[in-house]
Amino acid sequence: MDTTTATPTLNYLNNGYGLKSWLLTKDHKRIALLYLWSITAFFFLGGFFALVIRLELLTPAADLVQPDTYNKMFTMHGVVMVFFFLIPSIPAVLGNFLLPIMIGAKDLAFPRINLLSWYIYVLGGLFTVAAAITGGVDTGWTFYAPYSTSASNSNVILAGVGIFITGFSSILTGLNFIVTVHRMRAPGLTWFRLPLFVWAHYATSLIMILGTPVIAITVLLVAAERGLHLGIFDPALGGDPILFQHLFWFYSHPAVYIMILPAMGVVAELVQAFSRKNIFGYTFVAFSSLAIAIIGFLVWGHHLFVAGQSTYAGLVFSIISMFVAIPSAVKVFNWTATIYKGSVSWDSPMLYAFGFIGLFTIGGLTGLFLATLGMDIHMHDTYFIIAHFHYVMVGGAIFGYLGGMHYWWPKITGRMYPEGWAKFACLNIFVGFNLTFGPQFIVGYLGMPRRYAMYSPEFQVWNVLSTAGATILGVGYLIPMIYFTWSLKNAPLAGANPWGARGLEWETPSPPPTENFAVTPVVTEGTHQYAPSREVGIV
Amino acid sequence: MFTNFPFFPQAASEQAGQIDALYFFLVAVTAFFTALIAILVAVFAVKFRRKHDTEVGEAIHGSLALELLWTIIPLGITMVMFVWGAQVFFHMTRPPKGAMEIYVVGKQWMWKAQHMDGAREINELHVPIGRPVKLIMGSEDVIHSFFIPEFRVKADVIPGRLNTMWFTATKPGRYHLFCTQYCGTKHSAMIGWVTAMEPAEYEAWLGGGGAGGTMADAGAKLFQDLACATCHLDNGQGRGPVLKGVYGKPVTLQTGQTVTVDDAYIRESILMPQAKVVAGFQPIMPTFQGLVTEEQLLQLIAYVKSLGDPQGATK
Amino acid sequence: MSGHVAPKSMYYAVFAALMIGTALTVLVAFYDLGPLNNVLMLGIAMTKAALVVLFFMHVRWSTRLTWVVAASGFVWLLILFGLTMMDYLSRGMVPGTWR
Amino acid sequence: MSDAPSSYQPPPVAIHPAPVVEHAHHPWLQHHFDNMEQQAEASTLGMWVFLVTEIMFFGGLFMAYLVYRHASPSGFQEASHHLNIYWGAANTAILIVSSLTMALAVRAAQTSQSAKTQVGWLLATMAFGAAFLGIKAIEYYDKFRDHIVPGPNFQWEGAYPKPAEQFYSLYFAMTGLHALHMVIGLGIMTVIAIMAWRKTFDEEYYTPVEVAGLYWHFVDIVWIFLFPLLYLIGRHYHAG
Repeated sequence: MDTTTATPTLNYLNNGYGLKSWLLTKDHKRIALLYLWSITAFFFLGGFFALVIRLELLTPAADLVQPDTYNKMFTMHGVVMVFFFLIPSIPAVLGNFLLPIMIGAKDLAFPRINLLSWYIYVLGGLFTVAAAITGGVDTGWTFYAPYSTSASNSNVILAGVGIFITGFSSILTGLNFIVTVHRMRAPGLTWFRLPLFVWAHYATSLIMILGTPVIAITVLLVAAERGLHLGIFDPALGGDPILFQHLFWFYSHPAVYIMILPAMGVVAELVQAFSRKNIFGYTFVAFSSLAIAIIGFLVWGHHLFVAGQSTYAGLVFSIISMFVAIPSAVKVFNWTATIYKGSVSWDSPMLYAFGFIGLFTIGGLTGLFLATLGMDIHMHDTYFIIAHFHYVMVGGAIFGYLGGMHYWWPKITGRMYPEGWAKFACLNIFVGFNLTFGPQFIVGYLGMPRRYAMYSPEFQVWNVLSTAGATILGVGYLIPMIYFTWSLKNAPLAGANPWGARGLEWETPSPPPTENFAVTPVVTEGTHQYAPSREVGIV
Repeated sequence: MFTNFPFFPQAASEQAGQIDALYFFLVAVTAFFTALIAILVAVFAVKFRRKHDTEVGEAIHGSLALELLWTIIPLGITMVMFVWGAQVFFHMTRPPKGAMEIYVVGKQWMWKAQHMDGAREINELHVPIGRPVKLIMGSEDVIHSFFIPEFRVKADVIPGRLNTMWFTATKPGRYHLFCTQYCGTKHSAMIGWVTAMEPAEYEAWLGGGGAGGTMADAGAKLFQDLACATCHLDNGQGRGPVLKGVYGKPVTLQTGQTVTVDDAYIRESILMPQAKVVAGFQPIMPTFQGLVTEEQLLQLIAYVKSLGDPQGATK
Repeated sequence: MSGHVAPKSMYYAVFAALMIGTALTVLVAFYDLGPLNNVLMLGIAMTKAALVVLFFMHVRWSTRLTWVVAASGFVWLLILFGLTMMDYLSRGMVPGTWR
Repeated sequence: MSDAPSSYQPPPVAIHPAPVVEHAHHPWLQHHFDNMEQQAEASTLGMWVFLVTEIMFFGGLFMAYLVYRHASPSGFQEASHHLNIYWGAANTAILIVSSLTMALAVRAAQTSQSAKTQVGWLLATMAFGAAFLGIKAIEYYDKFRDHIVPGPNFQWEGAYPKPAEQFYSLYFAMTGLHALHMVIGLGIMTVIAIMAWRKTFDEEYYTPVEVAGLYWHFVDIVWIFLFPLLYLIGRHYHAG
């Protein structure tokens, strides 16, 4: 490949330069970049809140910030990271950019709705930022009633409206993906030839459309209860706070699969591309995404084991929660088996994939502690939970997101990035991450409750380690920002297929033209076959 | 020992040993599979690393045998976790009969405990060792959660209803008491100490408190003050049901259903008298919602309970 | 473009059935039939909804995908109702506890 | 270090045919669809998926209804008794008629009938929708007059004031959200009617009418459930 060739004369980036050509674009690739900028802003906003939290927890007393401020910090950290970063991160950026290209379509089925969903996201974000600026919210991202409906005197309604609005952005994205996958696939691209990235996003979209409306109505009811004194959740008004928890977790548990499933899809692509080998057990990996999405809707009650839910309900939710582990385990084993007899390169995206597999394994297995009824009694609402879900959300979702950003960066921008720096940043993030959240498992079992501005002195040593790790982690996040920006002008051109990978997205120029493909391609085989087929076992 | 690097909380209750055993099993499973995956990934990544730029991997499509293997083995292991965890859970949610009862009320931001014989304490809880203790808990405002890490027990304290938990302390000492359900500004200050004492010491400590009489006495006074006694007569001629001897017994409702008179039912009947009316009576009792505090409710419950058991409720 | 065109008479027939269902459900509501009231009320409502979905919304002539999508909404609603009510209906079923 | 792209280029997974001269296509075909059929199927599927989210959206409220009715069946009956069953039944009938006219509007477009006929059915649908909202407004007014709007001014004479207030909380939340959907529906119908007037729709292209119809029928279905659950449960209730 001749890397000195200039970028193709017309691509989606140079097809119009004005502000209007971006803000009114219907091109899924440009919308993906609009999302990229906005979620990056929210990521660093959420990161700032995390920084304040970690610095405050350096000492047992509330000395850096008052408990009131601390409570607002962890609330805003959760709200921003969950609703404005993790949920839209991979689907709205990488999914938006790649899904149509991967299935050989010119765009998503509803380009205008796609743009609308970004504006809705921004509007919801503005509400939430307004809530943060005008005094903050102190309910925790879970908005548990009756604290949120009656006791808190912070900006619950404003933040709730922000989340309500943003929910529709998520719904519209999911709707667009589902219709696109069903109706826009290129000729020859059968369901079992689809890239696993597409399967994962399809499963994610199912959760988005089936779960998000329930959280929307729930936060709306919280706002109505605060504003109009409707008695829905507050016992003092005749309501039932457990009902809030049921409605909240009906969405918010599956929502964690919105965050992790797309990352699993990314990792499946990375493992195949950098082993130059088709996935081991394609159908099992594909269906495990659907299984996670569906079973994920049946397990929410494991958040209510100590909340006064009935004992029998606890049993049912516990055993179904165990079942979610099975498709997750199937995925991990299949990714591992894919590397076997591959041609493994150690490029930075693959390092993120290695990190993902290991950290997700820990995150997933520690989740079983919490699904185990007796164990959860002790661990519920301690730092063990914090550690567990950060292993899944950061070690899983963010590692997947960063791995994907590195893998597809040449496709998105047409340029490579400095590989040495990328490897360094990856290592930095891996070390910083483990140092931040590893100690929290221990301090959690010791009994340190979450959401504590002040804590007992015997927990301090672990908190100091955690804060030290967070500092390293924070630096690790900044490095890619710098070299990605630098690469836009200075890095070598990538060409259409810099990794020697297979898949439709590598058969169009980098950056792709606005129409993706001049003519709709006709797919002739599964998208990840590298070597001639050799039958071992079954497909 | 690692005094500066504590790894495990003390085990100071009968339950703690069960939880720890389960914990070590789960840690072992986690360590084994994490190591397995990490080693496999590392070995494959090194052994099969790319030798030249045009090399591709072998085409292997999969293996049904392996897929079944790594479906069934995790399924088996998780089922062990489920059954084991459920056993522990059942044990922990069912207080043994005859457990010593203590009433606890959570409010922003303190824990108030009331012993049956009237001793009261704030952000402190004194319990004897070697004897099951059942906490009957209510909240005056938002959801709190009562957590004693050294005992490995926890339960949410929910406004509008009562919740229970129980433990048997085994080791004398002072242990942390934390609120673990986020409840507002001073959530992290809603902490206290649980003191486990030798039974004799505990009796001595009790003797020092309880100036205002037993909880049932306080409840009896409220029963008069709130004019409950004008309808709930002992002779069966009143407009409300006789309460003597009713605790722990089933009663038939207007709807034909039967409920057992327990703490939760008494509480509901005081606050929502119309919800479950006893057969043969009119739904004329006014609600006492907003007129009695959570603590007074618990005193009234203790009083009704003492009527049901002439020997006294603490036995 | 081709879509199924149903005869006008069919629309009027479905309309008549919906009106009769409405009259019936109002009529039944005036009699105390115990639990049967709820069964009839919801049975009639579901029948009416099914008529609208199948005929007015053309699902009767749609692809299997449309059937699946339409059904999935109701299935997920049942998941929400079913698992939540499982909690409420089994409260206190373990002796000696209130949960 | 692999700053530079790999020299290995695997074979493509698809055939990329050479560009051909574009055929003339339907003026309403968007560029990213291959043909009208694909466009129509995508649009109807999109609306169905959206309706599924709507089911779940209302589902949260129905869930709350179920829990609170389970908690206080008599209280809900007593509260429901105060609603006017005749207004409710009339509104049910009105919505069913509007669904019929909507279905006929879609049929008129499907069969390439005149713009006048199409617009006629659409206007009829809108008229019945407006009538529904008018009756709803009268009912709401009655509730304000009788002080049974939840909040500090809520007054209830019966035996179950708390459950009654909860019932009316849900009543206003559910019917209010439903009415909002009706208002949105009227807005959509206005656009569709204007398009129809401009002779946009015929047997070749009638997707917007069909999709709007799906939405309208869905709103009707929600009411089909709201009516019995809110209005009918208290009819045979005798206080005391």
